[in-house]
Amino acid sequence: MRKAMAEYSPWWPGAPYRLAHRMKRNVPMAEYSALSLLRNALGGNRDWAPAWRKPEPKPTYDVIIVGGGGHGLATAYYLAKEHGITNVAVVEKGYLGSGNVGRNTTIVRSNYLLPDSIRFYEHSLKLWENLSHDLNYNVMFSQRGMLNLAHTPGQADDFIRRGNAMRHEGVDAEWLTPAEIGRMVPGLAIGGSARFPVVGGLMQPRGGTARHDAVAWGYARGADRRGVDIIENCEVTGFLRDGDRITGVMTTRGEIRAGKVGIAVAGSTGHVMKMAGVERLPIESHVLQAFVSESLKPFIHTVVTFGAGHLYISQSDKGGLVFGGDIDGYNTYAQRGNLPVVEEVMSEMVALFPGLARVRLLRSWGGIMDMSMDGSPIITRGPLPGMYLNCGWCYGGFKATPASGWSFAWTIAKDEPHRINAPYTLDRFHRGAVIDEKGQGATPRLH
Amino acid sequence: MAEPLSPLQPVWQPGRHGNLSGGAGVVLSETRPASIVQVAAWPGSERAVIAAIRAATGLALPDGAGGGVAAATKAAFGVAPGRFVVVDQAEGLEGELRSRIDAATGSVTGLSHGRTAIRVDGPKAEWVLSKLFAVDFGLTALPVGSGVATQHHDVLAQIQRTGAMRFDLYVFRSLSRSFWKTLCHAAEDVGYEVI
Amino acid sequence: MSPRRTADSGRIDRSRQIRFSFDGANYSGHPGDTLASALLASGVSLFGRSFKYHRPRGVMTAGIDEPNALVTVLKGDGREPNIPATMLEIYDGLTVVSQNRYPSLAFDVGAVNGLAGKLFSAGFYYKTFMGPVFGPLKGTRFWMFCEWFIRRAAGLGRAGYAADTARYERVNAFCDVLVVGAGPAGLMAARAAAEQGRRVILADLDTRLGGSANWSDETIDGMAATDWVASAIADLSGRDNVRLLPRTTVWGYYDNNTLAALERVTDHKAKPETGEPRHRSWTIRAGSVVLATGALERPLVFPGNDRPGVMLAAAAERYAVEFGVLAGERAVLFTNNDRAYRSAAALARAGARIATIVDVRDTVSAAARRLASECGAELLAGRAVVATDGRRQLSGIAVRAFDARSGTVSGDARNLAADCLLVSGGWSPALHLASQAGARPRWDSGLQAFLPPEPTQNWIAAGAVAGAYSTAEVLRQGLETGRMAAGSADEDDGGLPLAADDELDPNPAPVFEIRADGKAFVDHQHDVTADDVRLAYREGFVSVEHLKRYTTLGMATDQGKTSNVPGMAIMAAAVGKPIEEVGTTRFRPPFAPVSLGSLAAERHGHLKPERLTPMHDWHVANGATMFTAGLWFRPQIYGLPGETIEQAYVREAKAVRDGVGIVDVSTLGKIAVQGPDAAEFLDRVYTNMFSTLAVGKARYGLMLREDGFAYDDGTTWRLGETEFLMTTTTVNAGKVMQNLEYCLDVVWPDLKVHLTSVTDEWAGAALSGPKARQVLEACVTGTAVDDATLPFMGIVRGEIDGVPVTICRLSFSGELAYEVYCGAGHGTHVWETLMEAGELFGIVAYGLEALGTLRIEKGHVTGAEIDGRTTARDLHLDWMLSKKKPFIGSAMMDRDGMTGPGRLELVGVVSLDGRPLNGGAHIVESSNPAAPRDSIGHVTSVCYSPALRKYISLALVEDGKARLGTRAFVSDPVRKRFGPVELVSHHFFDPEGKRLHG
Amino acid sequence: MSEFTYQGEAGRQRPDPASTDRAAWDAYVYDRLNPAGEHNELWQHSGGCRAHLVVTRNTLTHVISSVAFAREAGRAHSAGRRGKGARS
Repeated sequence: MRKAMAEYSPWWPGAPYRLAHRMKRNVPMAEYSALSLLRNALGGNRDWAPAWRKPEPKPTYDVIIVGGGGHGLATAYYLAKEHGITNVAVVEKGYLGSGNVGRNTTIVRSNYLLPDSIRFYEHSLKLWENLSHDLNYNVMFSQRGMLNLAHTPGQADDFIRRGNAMRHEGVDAEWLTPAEIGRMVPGLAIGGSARFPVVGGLMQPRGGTARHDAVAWGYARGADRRGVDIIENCEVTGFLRDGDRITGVMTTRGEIRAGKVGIAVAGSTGHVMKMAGVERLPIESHVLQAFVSESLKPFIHTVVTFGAGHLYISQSDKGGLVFGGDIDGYNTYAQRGNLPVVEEVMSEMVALFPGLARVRLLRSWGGIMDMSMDGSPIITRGPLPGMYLNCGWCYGGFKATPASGWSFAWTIAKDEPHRINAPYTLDRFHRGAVIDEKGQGATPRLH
Repeated sequence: MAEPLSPLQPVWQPGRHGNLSGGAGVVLSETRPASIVQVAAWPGSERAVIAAIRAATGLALPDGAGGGVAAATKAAFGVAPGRFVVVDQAEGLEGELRSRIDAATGSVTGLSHGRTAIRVDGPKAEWVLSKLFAVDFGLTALPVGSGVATQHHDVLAQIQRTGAMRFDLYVFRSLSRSFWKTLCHAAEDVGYEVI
Repeated sequence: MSPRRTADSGRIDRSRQIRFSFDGANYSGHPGDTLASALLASGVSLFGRSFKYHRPRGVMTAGIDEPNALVTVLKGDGREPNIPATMLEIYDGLTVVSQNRYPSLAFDVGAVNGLAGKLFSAGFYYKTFMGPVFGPLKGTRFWMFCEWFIRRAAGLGRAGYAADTARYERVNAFCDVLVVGAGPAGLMAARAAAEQGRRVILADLDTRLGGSANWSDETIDGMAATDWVASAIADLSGRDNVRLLPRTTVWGYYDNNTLAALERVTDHKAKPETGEPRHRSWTIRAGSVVLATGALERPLVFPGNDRPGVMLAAAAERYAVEFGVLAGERAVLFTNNDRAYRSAAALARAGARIATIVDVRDTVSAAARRLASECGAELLAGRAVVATDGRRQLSGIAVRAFDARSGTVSGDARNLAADCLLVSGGWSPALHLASQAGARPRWDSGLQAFLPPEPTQNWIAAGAVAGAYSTAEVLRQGLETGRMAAGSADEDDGGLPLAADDELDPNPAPVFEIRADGKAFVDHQHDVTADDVRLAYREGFVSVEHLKRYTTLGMATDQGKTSNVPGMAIMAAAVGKPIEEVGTTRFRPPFAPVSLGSLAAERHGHLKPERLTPMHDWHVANGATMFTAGLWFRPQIYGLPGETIEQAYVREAKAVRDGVGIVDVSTLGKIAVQGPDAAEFLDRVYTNMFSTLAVGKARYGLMLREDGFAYDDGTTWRLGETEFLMTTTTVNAGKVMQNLEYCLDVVWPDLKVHLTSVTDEWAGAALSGPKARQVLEACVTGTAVDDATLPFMGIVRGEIDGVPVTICRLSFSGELAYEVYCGAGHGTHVWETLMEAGELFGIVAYGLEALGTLRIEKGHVTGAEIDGRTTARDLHLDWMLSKKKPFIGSAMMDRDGMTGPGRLELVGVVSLDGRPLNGGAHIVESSNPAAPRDSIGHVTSVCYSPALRKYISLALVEDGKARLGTRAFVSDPVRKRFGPVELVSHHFFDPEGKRLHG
Repeated sequence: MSEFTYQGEAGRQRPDPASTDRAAWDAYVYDRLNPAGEHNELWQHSGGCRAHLVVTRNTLTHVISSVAFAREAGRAHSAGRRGKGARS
């Protein structure tokens, strides 16, 4: 035991702080810390309580959040924490976190081009930086850096423009030379015979990865501890209405009423909104595949993206390389993709890291993306009275989880958007005030 | 006028290559037809266009998608609804066709320079092409004379089966050198001869 | 010969020795051996270390389901980690090392983790490592500090950084019937389908086709099972319509009955033949599929069940019968079912001593008892193994009374000596592919197993995967499904080989775990214990998906092949519900890990083709530095020795303004637009009018997207009444073509217009500069090129050295300029002729940098400015927006968000400090370089202007038009550049365009 | 690169080119049907004959129930429209 402690002794310095923190707030046993872990271990781990309750739905709440994924749970958490609104239900059709929060490549960053995007995602990144403490749940946010590789001088200028945009918004961004990149990312095909030599890279040192499931579980536990009812296996089958106004939801576990109903079901937005009579939205549902290799000893230490294709890669703490590429590029609600994208992603992977050809793909899965018409999300009141809509996350939902929940909670609580989500309206499309990071216009598969 | 320059010239290495333990599985060559012409019909004028092709070349195209016909120095095959590729080793085909097809009937587009014609011939032709194209090269699925438009990743290719074991490929000139290298690479395991 | 090697059983070639090394020690085996069988034969028991606790582990299985015995294969500089020793065929010179141990396999310091096992319970990461809330380790720092150690302790094998030089390839196959699995069911199905004349592919992941018949003692059709296999294979391989694929794992079932398979072509060879790939990736499009994927034996969960020497019963049987290796010399069988007795009997026949059979059931069938007595084994019914002993090798076990109904142990422990414990907990059909292409698998409470679901694609299951138990039933299913898949209605039993029906009870006792003191492993590789599963339950992670994610059960390289069902059963017991109510198993591709190289196939080492212009070789031969634009290679500069890039392009650009230069413009997208409605079509897609364009004239055109933003630009030439040649920018060529095709097919299907890409048909050279006409005059025949014959935007046809050319007078540089097009095959010849003709006038070839410089001086926009977010107005192109007709984007281009204040508008920028400007720099009105803020725009294109003798750029700046003549700063914190600039008109040079007309 | 390129929902009605009905244009450019189930959509055989196809495909199962050339479908449709116009 002592030897094990020595190897991992660094967790001890934290314990007193956690203890003091707990005593001050007088929260019961459920607080997690190195100390509680040790005490429980000695007791055979028999005293751990459920991370969240499994309550029966009440007939009425102040707010119902449809969707027990990262965004819905974060919304409930911040409604309770920031706005004191605790009479809240989160209804989830399956198990908690069964959507994209558990199906992504876990990347967290705020390295965007357009000021509206930078401000929103930077707000998110700041929340991430304190999230484990805030939730008393280790979401394993590892700020190992986010590196975008550039392969032509023109691309380098584009990336530097983005880096400069970030710097002008007070966000960290650095330019790395090929030599610096070579030292940071061993095994990378930098130059020489490489078809797409690396001419440089934009680094956001504060970017990184987090443990995706832990984010859902941490928010769930945090919301639950503040009184929010999290109701799993409760599928919404329709909306309760008073005229135009949404007054609650019909579910497989009965009718539930509320003054406000927030929808946070990215991936199922079209399906759920259809029940509310909204047939058309500026969204298509697409599948994005993600991949994990077999577990390896540490191979790559930052998050890296390939600029001559579409590939992003990092390594999980368990050792699997986690990576992904483009969406399959067609409307679907099936959480599985097809071979051409698998082959494209692997081809880019070995082009970038020619040594990985002998490493093996272990698992693949698909998540359904709300691809919007400009590649940016929607966080807004409406489109019906009593309803609030959070959707259109394209690929970018995971890193946005804290700010999405935070700003959606604000919008629901105050009936107006916060400054950071004010641009993300539904009517921006009609006004022509799109937030189009890629400049591709209304072709969702290209965002 | 000088002979047109082949894009394959620097990578064209005549001789036998690869694993020749079973002989050369395929023979690879550039057929360099002087005329490669695309003819496209308007909806309803397909028969008139087929008739014009017959008048200009003597090749009788069958009706229907992907149908085609190959003779010694000439060939024609469908590549899309109402679109045909017509090939002649001799010059002057574009003019012949233009004189027979007016704008009301269809359009004629010269592609003699824009496409590189590559022939894959031999008992392992299906095998080698199967490595590059998601096409059923079985003789019943793709009978002699018929054609198909397909791609190998970024390289679009129009392929006509001109014999039981012979295929003529038409690829974009700018990509043909790269494609040729890929094709040779794919043929190494069965051995190939470049002529 | 080693004592573990049997005298004569097995399908190995004892006449030949193969030498290989494991962790530096030399061993030998025989052709036909796997690494696992050869090492077992050499008496090796310790193969690897587990993931979390670094516990010593041996071989548990004989196949693809192996969780423990993972090794790294070294080949040259290449490393291939995490290969199951059970799937690795040995060859001379094979070099293998064990993994996840330091400093050695026998002594691994990581094993101390095992002492703190309870602390490392499931989910322990989430509960700690948060660190202090203030101080130097606040935020994420403390976690990242801990993570550094955790990452190094975790992970299995080490991947290599050296490039893999192996060859990979893909084959696209088409067949009527694909049969997956070449056991008795698969062989029957393949034969039945082949007899119907169908094209058949039969794939099996093992080296030897035949599946369980390779280690069966049964007779089929009156002969030994192995002989029957040999005759079936001989029959199949003699047919033209059958392709046999051994060593081929079908791993993915995708849409439209497309299946993905990996063939390990040369992994078993010291050196591949010329052209032979290491792996071949098969994409198989099948009319119908017979899934004859068999079943996987699963272990029982009990304390100490991971000790080296504990092995699945059928695996031990397979080692004995197929490989001629005894897993131990004194073996005990521990089972909950009858089938495992046959394994014991097989081992006994091969020469092993089966001391004892421990069966959790208190009553055992007569047939099983007969087998027990055949082995000479003592049968302990109603007992269970509760502990194992030994350090790196099993030495003994403890047995106690067990009540299968309540799952409780009682009474005193009896200790038995054993060096091998065969374990069988029943069988799980290998329904991975069925699940990928099916609905929810269903639970069979008799077989205690999930059976294949309803198909959502065109497949049928046959044999053990479908729950068939006896060989007779397996063969019957094979025949029937083979015929069904072939579309035959034949019901005649004629082809059915005879096999004895089985007397053994197919149903195991519903026992998955023996609860007693000590770590009992469910997922061996990831060290997930039964207690971890129960902890997950206590913490509310009850859903099967939560269980997996919280404990990592089933997430290891074996993907839970041996652990999924036991894990679910333990969860079900904790919840107090039947298994089928707790959940089901769903599988996604791949069935087993697939090399990344095989999926890249021929693109490994060659991701994208090189796209070359007709003059490419000339550029390279004449000193051009090439760079890529999409797939294209284009000359950047033609540098002279010692020149910097800037010096080169300045020299080239100056030569154009002073005399004449030539540049390759063959990469411009070129689309033939033909048909009676061609002019009308162009009017609709361009913002300006083309129907009024005279034949023999060209016009510059602008396209918008439907949403009203600027899309692409270029010149379009009217070559005839119904024929146009459209040019697009190089990068947008493909997109524009696709968009125009969409318009014709979908939006205006009535228009008679054909589009054909002719980018590659024409070589294009642009000749620019005051002396350009003189060069043409010196070499063009068949036409005059004077102002009257060839005015600005005019087109003529002529010849250059006998080659027909089309010449259009248009200019991107602001100089008198022409684009000369000829058939691509003549491109180099025409180019060289122009160079020769221009020699007298000091012609220089110029690259893209000079091209860019010339156009920036003129304020012409390209992709950096038409970036998908700018409007025609932003770019000063509103003069091109026709008011006489609607066009794509016209209805949407005037929306508030696109016209209001705050738009980024095109301006020119002049550096005031004499230092270069950089693309991607931002523009600020005033700022502290140390704390950049309040960007008002950014620099898009930059150059040193030889004409102005200044560093200039184009930029997009907020309300830029209103800022002309004002001062600002470039702010480029990323490159640490800050300096004063002036915002000016984008028309830097010759704004009146006088030079255009010579 | 895939042989077929998805080109979005089929049957979106482009307003008359000269129309200034902004709501109709907004709907055409930005709003999409996005059903969980049968979906009419366009695919281009971009890696082959370049034609657009109208495909009915189930977005939950990916099962395709019908395929037709878009140009023929479109021409039939506009012929129908014209025909109706002529009668009325």
